[in-house]
Amino acid sequence: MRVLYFAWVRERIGTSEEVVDPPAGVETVADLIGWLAGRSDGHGLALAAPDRLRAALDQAFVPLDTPLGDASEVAIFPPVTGG
Amino acid sequence: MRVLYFAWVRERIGTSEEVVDPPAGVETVADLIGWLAGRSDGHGLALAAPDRLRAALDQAFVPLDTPLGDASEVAIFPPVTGG
Amino acid sequence: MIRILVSPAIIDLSVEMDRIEAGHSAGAIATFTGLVRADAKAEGKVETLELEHYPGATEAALHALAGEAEARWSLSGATIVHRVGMMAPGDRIVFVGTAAAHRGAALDACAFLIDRLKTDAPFWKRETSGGEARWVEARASDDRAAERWRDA
Amino acid sequence: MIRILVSPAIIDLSVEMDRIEAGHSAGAIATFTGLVRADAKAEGKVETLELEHYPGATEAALHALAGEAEARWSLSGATIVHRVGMMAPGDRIVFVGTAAAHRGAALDACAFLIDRLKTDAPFWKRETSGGEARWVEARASDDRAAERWRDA
Repeated sequence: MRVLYFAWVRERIGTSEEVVDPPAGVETVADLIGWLAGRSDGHGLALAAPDRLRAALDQAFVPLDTPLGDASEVAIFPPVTGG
Repeated sequence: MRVLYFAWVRERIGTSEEVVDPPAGVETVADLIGWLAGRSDGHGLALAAPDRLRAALDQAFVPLDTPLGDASEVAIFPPVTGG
Repeated sequence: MIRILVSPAIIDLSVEMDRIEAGHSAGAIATFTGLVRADAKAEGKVETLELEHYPGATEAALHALAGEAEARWSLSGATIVHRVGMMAPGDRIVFVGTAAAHRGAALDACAFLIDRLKTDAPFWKRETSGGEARWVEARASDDRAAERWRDA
Repeated sequence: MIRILVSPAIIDLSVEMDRIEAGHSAGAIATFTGLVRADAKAEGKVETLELEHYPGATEAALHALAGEAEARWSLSGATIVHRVGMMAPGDRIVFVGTAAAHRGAALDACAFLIDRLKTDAPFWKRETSGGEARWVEARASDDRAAERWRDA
């Protein structure tokens, strides 16, 4: 599974993209965020407050309680600020 | 008093402007329209239906029951259709 | 900064867009452009559109509207350009531009100006189609659109 | 006719205005342009604004919004151009243009697109002022502005 990070999430983690293989039990986007938070201090800092995070599965915005299903690309980022 | 006509009011009357001296008793814009209607067949045709007419006194839109006061310029025209 | 222009010249969008952007630190610019439509009528397609106006009174009415919008939405710029005389389908009739710090103000002020211009400024349209000229009738929907700005 | 462009190039208004006018018989065109404001902050004036986006997903989100607007307001044209990368105060960030037969549709669709773009498209702004960079926070007012289009 490819995970993409944007804005300050990307900066704190120190990478814009990584490939991960989450264990069984990681079923939703929120589960994935909780699991990713343990990968490094940077991940912990970036992902500590899930209420400040938004996500997309295969490029479509989804709520954090959405099951990962067979998505191949997950993106995690702050609320958007375009326009 | 200068009277200006626009659009089909102007076309039916056959002039865009005339100077008139209405008699005592012509107190409102509606009175003036009624009096002007008798000046020619064209005036009669143009001014027969005051509910289809609008007016301005000294270049400001006014309801037809507005007193002429000391206005020096009266304009009579159909509802506007700009934009 | 208010700009009012009533003229038979073709409306130059690049000039108007540059002016509304220039000289102030607005964050948001909204514009509306009205074009002559080649509507199919019973008589055939519209061939020409002629715009008559009331010189002096028209400019004054547009200035008053722009001033009202500028005060109500704290605009940093308001432009109204209206063409008069003879036009063909596709030609620009009117351009309205508003500049403000934030988008809500610019968008609302732009809608206000075009809605109120339709009822408050002395212009009259005459269309020619199938070789026949006719004066365009005012529409009740325009009165209602203008009216909604008076409640607030 | 939908046109979506996400690019680091300066937004060329005359090109965009020509495109939205051309090729259809619209009577009404509405546009919105967002500019980088040189807001005074506690840290000083904004010096640069950097726009990050999610390549692919951003374009898809803008296409979806334009398609929704086109269907809802029977638009004959919808354009969204969004700049990304490094910008300075006064630069254009975003241009939205809508073409329709009548003004109400063009104006409403234009407001819809800019309101919804703010919440539905993956862009992130980073401002620099006083030499310090900071990520711009999302605003609750933007969520409310986007929300009003969901009732109807």
